[in-house]
Amino acid sequence: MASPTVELKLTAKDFKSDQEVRWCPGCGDYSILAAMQRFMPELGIPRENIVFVSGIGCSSRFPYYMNTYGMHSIHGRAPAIATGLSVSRPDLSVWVVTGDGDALSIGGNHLIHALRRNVNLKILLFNNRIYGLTKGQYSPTSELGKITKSTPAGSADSPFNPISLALGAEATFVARTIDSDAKHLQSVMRAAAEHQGSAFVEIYQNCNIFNDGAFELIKDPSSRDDHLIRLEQGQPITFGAEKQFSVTHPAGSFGLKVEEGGEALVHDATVDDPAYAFALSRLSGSDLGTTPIGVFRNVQRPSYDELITKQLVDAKSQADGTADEMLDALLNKADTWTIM
Amino acid sequence: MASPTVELKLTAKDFKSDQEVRWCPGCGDYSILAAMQRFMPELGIPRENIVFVSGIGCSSRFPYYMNTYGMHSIHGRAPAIATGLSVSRPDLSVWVVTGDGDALSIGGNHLIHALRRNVNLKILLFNNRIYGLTKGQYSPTSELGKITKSTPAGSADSPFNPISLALGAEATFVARTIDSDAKHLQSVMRAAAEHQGSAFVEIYQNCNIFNDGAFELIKDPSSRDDHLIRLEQGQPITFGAEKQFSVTHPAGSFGLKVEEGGEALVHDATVDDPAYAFALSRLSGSDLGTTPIGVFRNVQRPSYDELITKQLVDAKSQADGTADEMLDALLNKADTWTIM
Amino acid sequence: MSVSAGAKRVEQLDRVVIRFAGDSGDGMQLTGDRFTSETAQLGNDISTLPNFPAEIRAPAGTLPGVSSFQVHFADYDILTPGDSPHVLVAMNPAALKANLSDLPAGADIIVNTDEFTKRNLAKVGYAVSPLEDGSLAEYAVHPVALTSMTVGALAELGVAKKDAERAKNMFALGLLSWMYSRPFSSTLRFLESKFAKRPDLVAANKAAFQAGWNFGETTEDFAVRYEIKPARMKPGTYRNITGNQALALGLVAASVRSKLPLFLGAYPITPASDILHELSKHKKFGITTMQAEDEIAAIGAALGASYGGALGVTTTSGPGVALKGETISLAIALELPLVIVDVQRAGPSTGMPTKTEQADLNMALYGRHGEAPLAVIAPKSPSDCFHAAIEAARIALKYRTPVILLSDNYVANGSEPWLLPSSDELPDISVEFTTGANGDDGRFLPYLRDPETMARPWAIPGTPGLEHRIGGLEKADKTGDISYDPANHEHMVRTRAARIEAIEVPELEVEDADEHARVLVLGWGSTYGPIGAACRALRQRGLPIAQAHLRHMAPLPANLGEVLAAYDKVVIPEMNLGQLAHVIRAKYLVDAVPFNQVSGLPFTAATLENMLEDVVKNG
Amino acid sequence: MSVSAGAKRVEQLDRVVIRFAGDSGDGMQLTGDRFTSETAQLGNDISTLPNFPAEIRAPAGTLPGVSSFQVHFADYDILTPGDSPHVLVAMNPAALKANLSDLPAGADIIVNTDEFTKRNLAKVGYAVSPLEDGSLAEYAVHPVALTSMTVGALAELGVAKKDAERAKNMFALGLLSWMYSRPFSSTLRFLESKFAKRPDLVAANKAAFQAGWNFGETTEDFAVRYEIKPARMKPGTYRNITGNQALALGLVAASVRSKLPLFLGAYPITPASDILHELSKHKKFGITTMQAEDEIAAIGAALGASYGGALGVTTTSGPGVALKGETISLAIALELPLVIVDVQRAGPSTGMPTKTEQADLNMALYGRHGEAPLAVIAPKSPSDCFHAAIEAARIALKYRTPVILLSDNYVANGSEPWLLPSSDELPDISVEFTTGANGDDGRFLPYLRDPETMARPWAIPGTPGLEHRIGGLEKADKTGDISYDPANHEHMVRTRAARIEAIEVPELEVEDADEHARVLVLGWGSTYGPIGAACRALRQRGLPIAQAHLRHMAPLPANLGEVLAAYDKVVIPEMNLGQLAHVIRAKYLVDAVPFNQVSGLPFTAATLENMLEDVVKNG
Ligand SMILES: Cc1ncc(C[n+]2csc(CCOP(=O)(O)OP(=O)(O)O)c2C)c(N)n1
Ligand SMILES: Cc1ncc(C[n+]2csc(CCOP(=O)(O)OP(=O)(O)O)c2C)c(N)n1
Ligand code: SF4
Ligand code: SF4
Ligand SMILES: [Mg+2]
Ligand SMILES: [Mg+2]
Repeated sequence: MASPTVELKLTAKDFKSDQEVRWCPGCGDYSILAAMQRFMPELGIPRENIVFVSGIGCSSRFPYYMNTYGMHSIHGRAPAIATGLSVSRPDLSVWVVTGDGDALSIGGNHLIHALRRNVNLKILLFNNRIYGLTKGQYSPTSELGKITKSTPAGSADSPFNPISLALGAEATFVARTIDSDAKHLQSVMRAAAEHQGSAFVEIYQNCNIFNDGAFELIKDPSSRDDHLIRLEQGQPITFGAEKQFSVTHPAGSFGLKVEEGGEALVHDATVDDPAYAFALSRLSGSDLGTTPIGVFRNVQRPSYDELITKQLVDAKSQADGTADEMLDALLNKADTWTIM
Repeated sequence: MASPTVELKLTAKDFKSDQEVRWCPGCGDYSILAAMQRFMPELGIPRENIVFVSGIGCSSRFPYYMNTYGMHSIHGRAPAIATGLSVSRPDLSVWVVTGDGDALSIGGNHLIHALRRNVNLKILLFNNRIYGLTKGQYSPTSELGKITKSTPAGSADSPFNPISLALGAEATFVARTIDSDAKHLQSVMRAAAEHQGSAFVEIYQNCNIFNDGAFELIKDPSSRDDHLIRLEQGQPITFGAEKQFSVTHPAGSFGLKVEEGGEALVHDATVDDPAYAFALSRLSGSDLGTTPIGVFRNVQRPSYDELITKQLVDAKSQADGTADEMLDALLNKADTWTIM
Repeated sequence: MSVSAGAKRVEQLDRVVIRFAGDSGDGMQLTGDRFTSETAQLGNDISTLPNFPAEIRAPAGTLPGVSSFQVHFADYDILTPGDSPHVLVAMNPAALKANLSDLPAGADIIVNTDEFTKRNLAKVGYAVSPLEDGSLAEYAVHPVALTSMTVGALAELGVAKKDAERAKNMFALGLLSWMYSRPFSSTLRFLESKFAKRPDLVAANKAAFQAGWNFGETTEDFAVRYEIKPARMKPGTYRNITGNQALALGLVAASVRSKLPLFLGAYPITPASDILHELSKHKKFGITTMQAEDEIAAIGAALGASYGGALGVTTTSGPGVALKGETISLAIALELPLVIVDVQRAGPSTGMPTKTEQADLNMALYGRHGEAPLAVIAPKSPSDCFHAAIEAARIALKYRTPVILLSDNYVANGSEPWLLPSSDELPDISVEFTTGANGDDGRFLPYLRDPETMARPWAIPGTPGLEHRIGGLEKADKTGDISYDPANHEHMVRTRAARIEAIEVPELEVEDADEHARVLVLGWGSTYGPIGAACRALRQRGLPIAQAHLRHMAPLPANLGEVLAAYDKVVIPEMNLGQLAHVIRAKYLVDAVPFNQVSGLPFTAATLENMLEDVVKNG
Repeated sequence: MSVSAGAKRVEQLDRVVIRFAGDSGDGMQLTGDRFTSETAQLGNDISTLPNFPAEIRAPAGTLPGVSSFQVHFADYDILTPGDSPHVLVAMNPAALKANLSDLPAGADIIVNTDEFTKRNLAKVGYAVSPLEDGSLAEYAVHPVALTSMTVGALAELGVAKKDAERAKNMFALGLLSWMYSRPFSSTLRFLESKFAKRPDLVAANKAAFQAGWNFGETTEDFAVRYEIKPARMKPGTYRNITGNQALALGLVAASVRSKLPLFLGAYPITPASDILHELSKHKKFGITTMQAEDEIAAIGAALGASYGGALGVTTTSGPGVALKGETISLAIALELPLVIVDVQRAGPSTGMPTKTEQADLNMALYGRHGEAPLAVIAPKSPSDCFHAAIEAARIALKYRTPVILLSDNYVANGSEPWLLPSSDELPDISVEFTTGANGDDGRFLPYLRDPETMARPWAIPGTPGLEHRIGGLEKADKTGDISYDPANHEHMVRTRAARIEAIEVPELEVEDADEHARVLVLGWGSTYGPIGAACRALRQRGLPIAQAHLRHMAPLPANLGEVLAAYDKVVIPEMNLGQLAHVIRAKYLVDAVPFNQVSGLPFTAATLENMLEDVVKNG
């Protein structure tokens, strides 16, 4: 974000809008909102320079609750709208809030294009593996065979792995976090905000009405230690109550393995080749067996905004007169003739 | 494809339609068409059970020239249309022909969804890294900085790597081939046809009018040996005039390396973890430096069509009467009351 | 369960409107549904209207969280769910506040006093309880401690307090069932099956119901019981049905009666999703439902299936149709059957997804590039959705054209009794695929038309010898080859228009009881109920009026011009800013007067009655 | 280069129509362009019409591969590129065959005999050469061995044979330039700059041009040279310009005159892509162009930019607009400025992408769900695209609304002389962003309207204190909060309609030379030229007729009703099946008679003249 970091004395409360929050009681969205409102002051950006753009879905109501600028747009199109805003206003900090249906079903194309372009957007995908707002149909992240209102005999399509998809789309920053862990949420928001270019963050979010407990395995204190892997830059990837499990990279293999006591790989999100992050993303499918959270990939590549801005600045430096003068010159730049 | 393989005495000529072919003289599309017409008889499927569905673009004129059933649909939507056809008609062999703009720009979402669903489609993406039909704008596979009609100052968005994208979208079969190599084209078509589920094939295709020579490095006899890597199942990955270059997998790395004389990796497209194919896909970017062609990935996963058909068959096996009787029963399946 | 016969005074009524209102979590939809079902068993005519909050679960006790269900029942045939309730059941202060303005003076209000706590009152901005400040003086208020009485009644059953409290809606249902002398065996059966896995809850809910019934029986506050005689309805077997259910069943029937597999491509959207849900249950009819990645893919897949010989259908609401325009245009060029269902909601943009409107007519008629005509039809009531779906499929199949079916939230979620047809009364809408060449020289001409229907052959993949290619570029007449010939394009554009105009649709019928009306009220789609009710009321008051209702908006019935010409004045009420009126005025140059309401709510009969009275009296 | 003055007979003409036709590879567009430019230097009035093949490069020598360019020039002001050419330059048999039917008897045909080989003749189905079988008897055929003479003339220059052959179009241009006494210095300059990096080609093309000129001068076949006097045109500086160029420059001007950065989100599509190409060259004006992944993203990005305070624009053709409907509807709900350019082409579906049509008017007016009104305007000629673009931006910015600008392939690719305005004559269309609270209590009310324009405040991100949220759900009046209130929705729907109706647009002007016409011909958009030419011809023949041309289709000019009422008969010619006529009939109940042509080609003046003559004479 290009905004100057000014000294501001903002608190979480400053980021609460006057709108009554209307998610179902118990919805995971509440904790994400709270984490965001707590994180925002850290950004050091005046509220008026922050914009939240969302699509449609329960998650997409998010902007109403942030006392910043915001647009609750239409289903799936937030990345496109935010791209136009971000490119034309590099002084703003633009955040996209979206759901698994909004981002990966109807909006899949805009998402992958924003990522390959590396538009300076912070994209938060609230993944509850269900369509909340339309009351419980399966989504592109629902498990194969899932029984929902629209699939009484079980769904027949394998889900996306959002992290793999983002990596396949050339994303420069890819992370995952979870609604129930406020500290982790904020740490990932922080890393995303610091990244120049597109930051894609998948947030596991519980929809207690239509898909309750989807992430229990990695939330429940009795199971989470054995299933949740916290990625930390420069640290060996281990997990388990006693850190007894290691994520290892067997020789000759391209994938990763989980072993008790093996030699743990040291996490480095900054390696240029996305093959490593991709391998990490395959550690868990929809079963959540061994689920990494944290920053998978964080590399630098010029953002679309930067490159476009540079072209504009270069061109403008060739301006040779007032706008009106240049316009007159442009209109006359052709074979002309004069009638007296 | 579920169609019964009957003994048919078809030749390439049988697959030529009566329509005059209208690509520019010298266009790479001609050789792909010729290869397809030569390959088709091998399929052993009667012409009437073969359908080509395309979007819009030069490449998308393909169906007109095949003497099979065909639909030249609208821009980007061929995978969606073909999905409905394939799912509802498992007896057909359905091929999608699309371009880099058609498939990856406007149609990106349908493409990745067809792949994750593993719909039984053979998808041929003619990648000429340009918009041919609209006369030369850059496409999502054009090199960064490319100067085209719509980007006189150079494009600012990094391209997709179609193979990486397909892998990120959970594709089960991913291959690449090249317009100028008829034999290779046909071998890849064959492998794609044999695959149950979505087969995604990127075909490098020369647009001699708007992007001539885009793939010269791997076509020109003087350079191709040093840049083109032919993947062969079960074979070490080597290339160069003297096979002097090896693709190696350095210990501890997730990516691949090209070395003179190193220990060549043995290619295996059937490994379940897509991380290997993904690593392969990163061997070349838009520079074509070291470009693998052949089948990157070829694994089995139930196709969407199969799963849906099974649900239908299971449900139909519970049919308990004629359709009319079942309809009457359905209408009456509620709290009813009778007025005399 | 034993319920005493009761000894209270019994009064006869001809009709009653009851509204159950409570918090989203209070189960008001279910309560209303059950009351409706009981009422149906009695043979009353019925019409219902649910009203959902927009949020999944808005915060408890707030105004946006109020959910209600209105049921109108009578001993004669009725046309609407009623303008204003005679009885309001208000489960909390929010429910009272949100609904009070709809009540006429004298209405009964049954309130759950347990919820009238300081906190709950404050949530909706009541400083003082309206039960105490005299503000409800003009109503007959019945304060009932619904929650605590329910909990009390279940004390012995040992269910958890939360479960006991939840059963309070059954207490309310019991009370109302008693008041209106409803038979309740279907409700008991329903509870048994709903909670089949939780016998404790079956017992609790039954007990709550009985407690409510008994309360009515014993308390002084309810001095009278009411009876509403069965309506005189056509003999036959009935069920109560919502428009979305009927539409889904109509599509099943269309598949059966066309002998074609149905393929539904859909993307969820309120208020159309239920059609997808319902159809996905009927795979044994050979029905495939695909939840696509978006609306464009949904119609694309349906079109692909149609191309392959299925009955391709896509269901959505306005924002979805806005996305499908390009593909509809392709379907028009391809001349393939396709049914596009638009369950309209209030727009523009996201609008008010749970509210009704008829503002997509323009888009249905004109919302595509180029000259892209198609057929448009609209059902007039919940049960009519069944027949409209079959009619849409008939036209699509016979004439090889996309058909847009314009339902709306009002008919989609409203319900009414439906005289069940038997399958053999339904039309046979099967068509033949082409299997042989049709050209002189043994060639296959995919755009050679049937002289009667102007439809082109439907030759599906798999048919040997008819291999051909179609597409969205302009096609040469007969051969279907690509053509840029100006005369051919002119011919094809006019032919596409003419073939839609040539679709045979039934003549428009006019209801003109006295045959001396000078004013015609013309409607379309879901306004049929309120317009009919208004006309009936006027006629009962001796004011002559004629009513005609369009089911086919494209093509329009052949006799429409004649019908319009027969009246001095034509009034067109619509839930939009005058879209049908515009078409009628343009086509017939009749100075039709639009009467528009775009509030997200259906017309009340009273609104229309007032307006029409004015027109009839003052011209 | 020296060109002899010539000694042939010189004849004066008042106007000439020339069509250059050849294979796609023959450079006919360039040849036509150059001839036009030379002609412009002479001060003739000009109108041109290119005709591209649909394929990039259809097989050489085939009918679909024919590319042509027609130029009409005269010593008076003209309105169309001419109905039928006086001169056809046919570079091969296909070009002859494809264009012959447009020629009147007596027309000159210059053919390149070198291309009339057996093979080439066979390709287009000529068994015998038409040059030999007498079938061209009614024309003045000039057989010229264009290719070989060019090659011969360049023999000494040592250029490759292929390059020499390619220069044959310059030979043709030289010959025609001689025939019509055109000044050629601009062409020589052009060649120098076009081939700046290939001096050999500069020399070759110049030599070919001179050879052609000399050939005219010397050969017997061309006995006469023609002169066409300059037209009497308004004094000033002119350039020749196509509609797409003018539209792009108009958008640049709109950016300059609004002092807002222009953001174009576009996805390439014929025939709109050139606007994207042109605008992408003008970054120094602060213009950003983004080639988006599809049309939805393109308009989305433009809307996002508008939200951020830019002049958001998206350019496309019909299929693209069909995809943008949902986002346009959002823009209507958000009440943000947005310009949507639709360069219409023949539909439906993919249709005929390189042909013209006016069939997207309905979609522009009605192609969205819900009541979703916006402003619609259309340019009447190539140069008018410049002013229409500014007018679209003016309305969008001032009234905070999406505006659809309906150009079409005919004006987009046609050209005419354009009297260059100077920037200070252009309107100042700047508007103010809102920077402070507007509510009584220091609150910011994003939907509090300007009492005059009914526009809401445009408070862009970055403005301290005005943080607010907007969206597609229905908004409460003034506050913009989400609202499901029925009365509010009714108010907002009617307000959105009223605010479009309230946009100030100029009164409709009527051209009625004699002021006693009884017939009014009403047009819109690109039909202005042929309608005007037809009216002029009628008047010259003493038949009175009035012409009015709509630039604003929504809202319509306030005086339109009055204008219509003043005539006995109103005729509406359109390149569609009567879309404007439908609107006029509905709104004014005037029995306007549609006259429609949907062939992909513009009306000829003669077609309209015949039709109008009939109406004027027979009523
Ligand atoms: C064009 C369009 N299609 C469909 C819808 C209906 N719709 C609203 S939200 C939604 C999906 C919501 O799922 P998700 O994105 O996962 O968000 P969640 O509610 O789960 O947070 C759908 C299908 C719509 N509003 N617009
Ligand atoms: C909805 C829509 N948008 C845009 C177009 C214009 N268009 C036609 S083909 C094409 C891109 C062609 O590029 P590609 O898919 O790479 O195919 P190629 O011509 O290179 O084979 C575009 C933008 C269209 N026909 N329809
Ligand atoms: S439906 Fe699910 S996602 Fe939506 S608000 Fe309720 S709990 Fe949250
Ligand atoms: S423009 Fe390019 S891709 Fe298209 S036909 Fe010509 S050479 Fe082939
Ligand atoms: Mg979700
Ligand atoms: Mg391409």
